[in-house]
Amino acid sequence: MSIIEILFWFLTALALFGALMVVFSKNPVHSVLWLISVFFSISGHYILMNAQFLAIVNMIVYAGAIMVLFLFVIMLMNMNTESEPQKSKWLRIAASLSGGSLMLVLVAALKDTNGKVTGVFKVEGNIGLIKNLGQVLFTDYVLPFEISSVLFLSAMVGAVLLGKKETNSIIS
Amino acid sequence: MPINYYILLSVALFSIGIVGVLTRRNAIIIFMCIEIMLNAVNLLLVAFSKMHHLRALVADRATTVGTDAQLFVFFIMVVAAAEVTVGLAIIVMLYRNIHSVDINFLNRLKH
Amino acid sequence: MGQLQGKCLIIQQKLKSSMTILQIDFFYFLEKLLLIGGVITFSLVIAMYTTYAERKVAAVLQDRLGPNRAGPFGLLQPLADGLKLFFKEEIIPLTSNKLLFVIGPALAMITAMLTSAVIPWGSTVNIFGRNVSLQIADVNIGILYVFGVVSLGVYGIMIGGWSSNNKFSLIAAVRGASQIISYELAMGLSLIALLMMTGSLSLKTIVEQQMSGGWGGFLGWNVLYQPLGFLIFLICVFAECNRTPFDLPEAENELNFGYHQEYSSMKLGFYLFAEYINMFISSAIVSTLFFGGYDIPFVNEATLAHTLGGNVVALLGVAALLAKIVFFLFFFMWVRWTIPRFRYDQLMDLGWKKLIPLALANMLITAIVILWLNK
Amino acid sequence: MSLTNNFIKEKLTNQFGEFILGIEESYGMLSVTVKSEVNLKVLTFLHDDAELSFNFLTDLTGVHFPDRKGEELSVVYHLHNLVKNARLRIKIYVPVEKPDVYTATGLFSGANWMERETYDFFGVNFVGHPDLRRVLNVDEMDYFPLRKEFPLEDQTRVDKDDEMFGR
Amino acid sequence: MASLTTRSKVLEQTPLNLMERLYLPSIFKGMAITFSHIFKKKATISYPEEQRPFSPVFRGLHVLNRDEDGRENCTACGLCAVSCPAEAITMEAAERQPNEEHLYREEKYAAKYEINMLRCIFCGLCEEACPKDAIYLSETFAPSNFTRKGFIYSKDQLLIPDPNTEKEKYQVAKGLREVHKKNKK
Amino acid sequence: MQEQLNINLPEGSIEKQTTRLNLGPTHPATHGVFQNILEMDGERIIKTESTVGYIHRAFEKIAERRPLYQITTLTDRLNYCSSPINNMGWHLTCEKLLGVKTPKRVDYLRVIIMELARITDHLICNSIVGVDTGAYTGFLYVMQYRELAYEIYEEVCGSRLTTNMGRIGGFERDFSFAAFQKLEKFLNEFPAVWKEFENLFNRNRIFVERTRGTGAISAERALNYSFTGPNLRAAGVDYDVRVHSPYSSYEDFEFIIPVGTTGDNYDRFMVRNAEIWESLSIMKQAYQKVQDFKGAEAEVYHADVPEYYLPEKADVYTKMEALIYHFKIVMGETDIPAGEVYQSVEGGNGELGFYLITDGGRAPFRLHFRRPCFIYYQAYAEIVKNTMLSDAIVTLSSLNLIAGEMDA
Repeated sequence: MSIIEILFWFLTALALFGALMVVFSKNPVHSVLWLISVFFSISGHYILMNAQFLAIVNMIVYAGAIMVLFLFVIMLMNMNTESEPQKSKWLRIAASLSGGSLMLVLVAALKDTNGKVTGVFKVEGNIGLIKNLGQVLFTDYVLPFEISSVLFLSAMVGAVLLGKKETNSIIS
Repeated sequence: MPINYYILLSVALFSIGIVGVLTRRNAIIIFMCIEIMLNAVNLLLVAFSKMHHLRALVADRATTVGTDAQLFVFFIMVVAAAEVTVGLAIIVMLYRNIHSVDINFLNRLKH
Repeated sequence: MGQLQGKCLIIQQKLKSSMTILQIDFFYFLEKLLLIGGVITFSLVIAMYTTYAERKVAAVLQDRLGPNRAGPFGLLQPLADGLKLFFKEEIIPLTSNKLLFVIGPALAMITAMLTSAVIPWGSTVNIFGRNVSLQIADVNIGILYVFGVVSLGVYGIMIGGWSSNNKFSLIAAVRGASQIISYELAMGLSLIALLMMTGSLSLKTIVEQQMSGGWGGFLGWNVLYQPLGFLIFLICVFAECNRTPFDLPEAENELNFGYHQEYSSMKLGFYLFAEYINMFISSAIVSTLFFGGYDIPFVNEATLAHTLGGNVVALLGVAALLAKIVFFLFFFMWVRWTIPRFRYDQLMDLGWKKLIPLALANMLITAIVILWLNK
Repeated sequence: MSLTNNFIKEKLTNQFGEFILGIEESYGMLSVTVKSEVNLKVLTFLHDDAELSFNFLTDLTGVHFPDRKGEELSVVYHLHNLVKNARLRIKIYVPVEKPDVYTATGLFSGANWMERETYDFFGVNFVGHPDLRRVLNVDEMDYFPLRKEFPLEDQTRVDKDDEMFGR
Repeated sequence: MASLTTRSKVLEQTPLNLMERLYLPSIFKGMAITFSHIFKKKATISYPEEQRPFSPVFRGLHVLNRDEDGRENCTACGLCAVSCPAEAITMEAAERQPNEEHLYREEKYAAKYEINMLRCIFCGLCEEACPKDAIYLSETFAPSNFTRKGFIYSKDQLLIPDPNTEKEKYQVAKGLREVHKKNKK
Repeated sequence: MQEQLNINLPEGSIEKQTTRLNLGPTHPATHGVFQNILEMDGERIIKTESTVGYIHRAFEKIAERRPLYQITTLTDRLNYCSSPINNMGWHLTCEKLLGVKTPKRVDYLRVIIMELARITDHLICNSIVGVDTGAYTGFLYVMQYRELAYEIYEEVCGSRLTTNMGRIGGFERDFSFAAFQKLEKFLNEFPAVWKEFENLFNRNRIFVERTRGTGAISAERALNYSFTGPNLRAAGVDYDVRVHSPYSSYEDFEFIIPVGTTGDNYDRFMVRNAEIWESLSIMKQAYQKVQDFKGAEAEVYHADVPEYYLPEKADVYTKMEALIYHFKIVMGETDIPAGEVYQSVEGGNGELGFYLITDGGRAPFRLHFRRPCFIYYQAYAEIVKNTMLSDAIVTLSSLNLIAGEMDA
């Protein structure tokens, strides 16, 4: 087993375990931390596929910003194991079963595909590098790029408006 | 590394996300499970982009096939970030009004 | 110079290919391991002595004598402090979240150390016929990597502050998190103008570009072309390191030392160390990006290498970088012991309403100038 | 126009003739004793009258005279007219069994804690005070320490527990 | 509000001008000030090795005085104990026996003389009260101790060294005392 | 479906959106032992409940068992940043009661010491405002000159912080040559240092923005709250005991009363700054006047009142009459007239009043201290309402709340 394979299996295991812990840990703060580890392992996968830009952006955007927001909100709401709402046992079992069967169906459908011929790791292929991505982004995809920035702006304004509270109602 | 492994990994992550959405009542955790699902898709997109790129490389050394998939990932991240800000703002608003993030409370919206 | 650059290029290519496929030959592995160990030890020692320097500089600026008991001039003071921290009682508050309480300082320390991986500490030295680059990893997205790690730095503060289950700590954690996230934006924007000029994200490339300027490299220093960008970057670095005037998360007069209020023993030590390592690394990055990194000003390294030999020049370069770092460390302390701190809303105001527009304007001007020059 | 003691005296006697129990002048300061039930009226008059306008409460405190039967507790107000620079002392006496005094907090916000302090030490019950709690002593205390029946310490110092002082 | 006196002067809050609004000039001005202090004389001293000089009238630890012949001055009149606002002084008087003239100057002396240094506030009233020049406050600090009991100074801790047996130590203590006296008039 | 019917909102979930924060008693900014329970909405303060603290030392009770001269040591501990003013205030009260007339030279010496004490008090307050906004260094620069001021105290009375300085009728000894020398040094060197301190803060935008518009109180409210001293003057009322009821020959001196306009933290800071300059000018005038005394007058340092002022030590050892007076004074057997006195001085924080009732006994029948800090601390809740936590801290220090004075 080459070092790359070891890394692949390690990252895969970490991602799956982390994802399971996100779902099953009782304390929301722990969930957030596990989710961060999931993102890290996915970033690792990106690096293995030589998509360095996406790896770092994934880290900055997800781990550095989005998860901080999650943590922020959870901390301010002071959620912990005790305050965590629980669904009834049967509902949870049913949900797990349905999720599992979805996975089963998908795996069954995909298991016979002839994927083994195509390897993903090769030295060649520098599309993941920032230069190539930028080239394409600012030529072919410049319109979606601009639209997404508008989306960002509106999301920002929306979040601020939602988060703003009528101060006088509280002080009085 | 065969593409199959990546497909299976993504499927597994996606399913875990779905299980999370179905089993939990905490709106924030549900939100996080949706993020897992998005990431599963991202991973798959990158893997496919890489696969197609390698295929095309055989024919043309200077090809940029597959770049768009990675750009899709980029855009998904952008949308996810926007979605999280608005979503969390809504959850905070919700929490402020009913002091809970239990989605079952959202039934109150019906009345 | 050309020869050197050629060599560098070869190494870079080698390095890059090694990075991408992670095929590792043994000597390369050993060399990097040694370098990592060296950098970590070095950072720790520097951080230790920065605590000493902080106290001494504060004393000197305040007409005091400062630590002078442990060893000559108090030089063993950091060791004494470290020993003391190790032997202090570990106190974990009963109401705290114990696991996270322990993880907090560890995270702070790790994120502080991670950035040092991409900083070029010097050019290459020749040991036993091998050209060893004095940089742990020359990734081609070096600056992005720095930002990635910096954006993680907030976790140590947040987790530590929250898990202590203390309201002052929580306020500090909230302040710290929002401050760091807000100033990251201005920091990134101020650098974009620089990146437009350099056209590369690799720190090594940026340093080499600066070295090729006139007056032995001095005229190539980016600070001469990006003074506003430098200023914004420096201010943001202060904010990211939680130093006065942005030391709101630990504002001792308001929040009783903020997020590490409940910590004791070496866990507290980790937080304090992490702060000083952050300062050290930030100084290194500022020197690298704006002050020519390991460039010795007014000296042409290539010609000097002919007379003195490459290794000596490389070491001199390391010394030059260190001198710049020491200056910035002193600057950090000098500012801290001079000015008052902001209030929370003023801090946000400065970050969002002043620094970000300024950085954007700087970006715009740089873009226009570059376009105009290229026409 | 300066505010002489005689003028103040005249003005007060005209207004509250039958309520004034005594007027004296000690060390240059006019000191007026009034009946305890009109203290607030007097203070309000002094505060609001255009010519007097004693609108600054310098001090408010209590005194305990154990020998004066029926008027053991005294409350002393020191007023100041800043513009004309005149000081005035108003005194009232109440029995220790029923130490009810109208509060001056409506007139002077600063009287709040001064009255709490007086209550704390002398047990004067300020009627209408918004928050009459102990301010300097512990909340659990059940006596009023500045009254004369509580001796400071035994002067012969025989039974004094000096363990805390290292004796 | 109208001015009460003719002596007032209003300090207007002038708005900051452009240079001041830029933050940096005033920050650099401040930094220049702090930097200039690097070269100033240091105000602190390394305490146990160096000690700042006390004024000759400094009120430190008490000393019970003897006269030239080594006899104790104190006659146990109790004025110091009475004048002590902190009630730190306790004493017990005793009659001088016929063979003790070389020990005590007066007919009565303090058999027990204790000062509780935890209670003492070093106000110097005991020294002022003493009609026999028997107690004075010296230029020494109160030392530390491990127990509360250790702060109750008994007579032998307070007494000045005997000039007959420890001449030099007595001279040292006395020397300070002479300066002391001269300056106090 | 059963689940959804059982949904109950947690109690108080909608109303309670604030946090309760204990500022003190072990908070570094509550210099002392007082406590503020803050009701916070984020960083904004909605409600404050102030507690004075836990160091009540029963000075008023103790004073009922002490001869007059021993009470000086109690006044030391009121506002310990400027204890000489308290000492002198107490001596002035006793002198008023006993009808003792002090010579001019004593008055001027007292003025020198009192203004020195005022400088040390304001200096501490203003530099602590600096410390609480995060700039520590200025504090240590000016602290060196408080040290010098303390050395002057030491030369005069032998002690530094709790001075117990002076006696009824004057000083216990004349100022020594060293005291005058140090005084001159102070007068010569301190202005430059204070100028430097002002340069560090006055026009620094960070500092100005931290203090302007925060913790403001209007003149009307300040008067209603019985504010005095610099805090009242910052609100714009030029009330100063030194001018309104001159004591210790303050009427002989030329000085102005600086007043602010808005009563915010910046005004308080600036008023104290300006008062330091005025105090320096008064000290210079007084020093000049003291130097102008010639002949026997230049030796006077106490009033000629043998019944109240202890005789010379040399006379006590030799003269019978002196010994008798000595015993009478120390034992507290001197005649004290029955009466009622109110005397106030301009303390570091405002009007420090002594209300003394005697009944002919050797100790006061009742002694009440009007402690300015105690009186204006109650306005703190109103001042900091709707400001941010950081402002509350700065307000706390710029009001110059001294625990020793609050809790007598």
